[in-house]
Amino acid sequence: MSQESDTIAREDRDGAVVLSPSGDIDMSRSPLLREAITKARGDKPARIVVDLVDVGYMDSSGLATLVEAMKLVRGTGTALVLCAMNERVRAIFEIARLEQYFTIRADLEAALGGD
Amino acid sequence: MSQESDTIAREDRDGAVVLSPSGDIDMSRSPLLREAITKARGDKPARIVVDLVDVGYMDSSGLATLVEAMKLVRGTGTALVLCAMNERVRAIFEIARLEQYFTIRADLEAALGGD
Amino acid sequence: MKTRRAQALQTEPHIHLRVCSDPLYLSGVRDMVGAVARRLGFDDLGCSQIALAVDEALCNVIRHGYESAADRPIWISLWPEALGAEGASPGITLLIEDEAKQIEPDQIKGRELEDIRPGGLGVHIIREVMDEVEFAKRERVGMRLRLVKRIGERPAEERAGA
Amino acid sequence: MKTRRAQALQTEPHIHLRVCSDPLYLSGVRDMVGAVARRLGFDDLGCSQIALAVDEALCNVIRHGYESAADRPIWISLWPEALGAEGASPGITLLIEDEAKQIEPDQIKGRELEDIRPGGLGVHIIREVMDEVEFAKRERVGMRLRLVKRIGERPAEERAGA
Ligand SMILES: Nc1ncnc2c1ncn2[C@@H]1O[C@H](COP(=O)(O)OP(=O)(O)O)[C@@H](O)[C@H]1O
Ligand SMILES: Nc1ncnc2c1ncn2[C@@H]1O[C@H](COP(=O)(O)OP(=O)(O)O)[C@@H](O)[C@H]1O
Repeated sequence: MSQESDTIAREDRDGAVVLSPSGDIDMSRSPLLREAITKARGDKPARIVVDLVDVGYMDSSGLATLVEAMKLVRGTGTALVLCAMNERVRAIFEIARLEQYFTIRADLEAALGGD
Repeated sequence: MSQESDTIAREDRDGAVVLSPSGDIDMSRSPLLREAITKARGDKPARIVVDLVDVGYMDSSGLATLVEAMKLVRGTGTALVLCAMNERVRAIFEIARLEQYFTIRADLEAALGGD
Repeated sequence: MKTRRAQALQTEPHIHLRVCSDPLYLSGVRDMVGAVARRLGFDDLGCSQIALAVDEALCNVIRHGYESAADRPIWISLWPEALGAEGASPGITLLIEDEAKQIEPDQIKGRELEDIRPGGLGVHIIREVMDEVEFAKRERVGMRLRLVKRIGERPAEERAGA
Repeated sequence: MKTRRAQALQTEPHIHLRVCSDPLYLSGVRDMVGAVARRLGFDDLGCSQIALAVDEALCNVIRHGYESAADRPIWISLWPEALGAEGASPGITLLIEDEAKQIEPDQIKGRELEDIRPGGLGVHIIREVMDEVEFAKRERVGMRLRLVKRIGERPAEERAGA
């Protein structure tokens, strides 16, 4: 029951697009994230950051959305970075053994910093 | 789904007994609170503080337990003080118009201080 | 009002639940109802209020209807309240049913708030937070409580004169 | 094993729910299951895992069983797993049933994790977090998934050699 919004906040910062979904990313809400990422990709930023600080829960439809996005940005000059996962969300990345597949940062600061 | 414990933490501080229930206080868990208050009353402290900082939810069975306790301490030299309610818990006190009936403080510090 | 209600009850509930009358399961039911309310568009306060009303209604069935027996059935049905023909706001309709002894609906009333004592708050709370509250006898056995709350409408008791 | 299972399924479920196959209701069902698991004694992680497994199972019924039709029924039954005669730890048993087309249970398998692509994770996740996972055809129509998780037992996949 964390606060949810029907739109995903977007902010442009230093050539990066920061997307901040909120609430649960499940089968009923992952299409929102998919749409936001597609739109961001269209702008060809150097980096898309998905800030998960306000995401309380994610299931495999959320993972699928992120895996798809990762495949689509590959070789396009856009990097996809995830940050600020809570433990519950991190657990599902671990179960799916996807922690290595994604670039995951502790917080937004680190996600916007270079590496 | 906040963390719950099957016992209610108790601490004795400056002649006051501080009870710290956690999780939800509903019909299935208010007997725990009732028992803890009864035990504290037996020790005849100057003050019993019920610290609600870790209580996410309360229904009328929780209110009933506190109303009963308030009636029982009256005239015994023990004061009953509530503190640190979240908004959701405060709302039910307001609906029941019981905010005036109880001594309610913002936090534990204020509940332990004189008035 | 009649039309929309008849309409809602004719269609199958989107969620229909049978739970045994054990207080152990109250948190499960209210968390479900709260989460559904959120998806239907209620804000934090609205979700809490609906969860609280359902919790209080179940407590009453358990205590008064079943005299605290923990193994009797309670049924909960849930419909999203679509935008009504009369342009009523969307919301949620809930039905709570039991097979306990029947009681005259007008006997079910909360106490006056001035009389401060441990019990007698449940019905008051339910009426305070929901827009429509209707107790009825079921056809053969048991009681039925119908609850409606609409998004963005203030509860009945907050409206002047209501 | 057989005895306890037979025993559990013979008694009425403590919660029996029919929900329509609309992703809108996933959060309600998983919040209910998570809250009940907490009252049955699971810790934070255990509650999350059970909620996740149920969510994934419902998603699969909706997508594969009902091809995303939102108005078909899904039934969820829940039993607390009492301390078994054989001294097994307490826990939770869940049954998820549909009336979709039947599929051979051994056809339902997660993909290898090495093959990274968007789908194919649901079944893997369910098997990872629950202690018993059993797909079966129902008597006439539809599938049945039986899930068990016990308190303080590590999921099957974490145990060496399992
Ligand atoms: N489901 C029910 N079945 C039978 N009687 C009920 C039911 N709900 C409420 N009542 C009656 O209405 C009265 C007021 O209920 P309530 O406001 O919840 O206070 P309390 O439960 O503390 O008495 C109860 O005392 C009971 O007589
Ligand atoms: N409830 C179900 N009914 C029919 N087929 C199913 C069901 N659940 C899973 N399956 C089959 O098992 C496969 C693996 O499922 P899963 O691991 O959840 O991945 P995905 O759903 O992404 O394909 C599915 O592709 C489907 O063929």
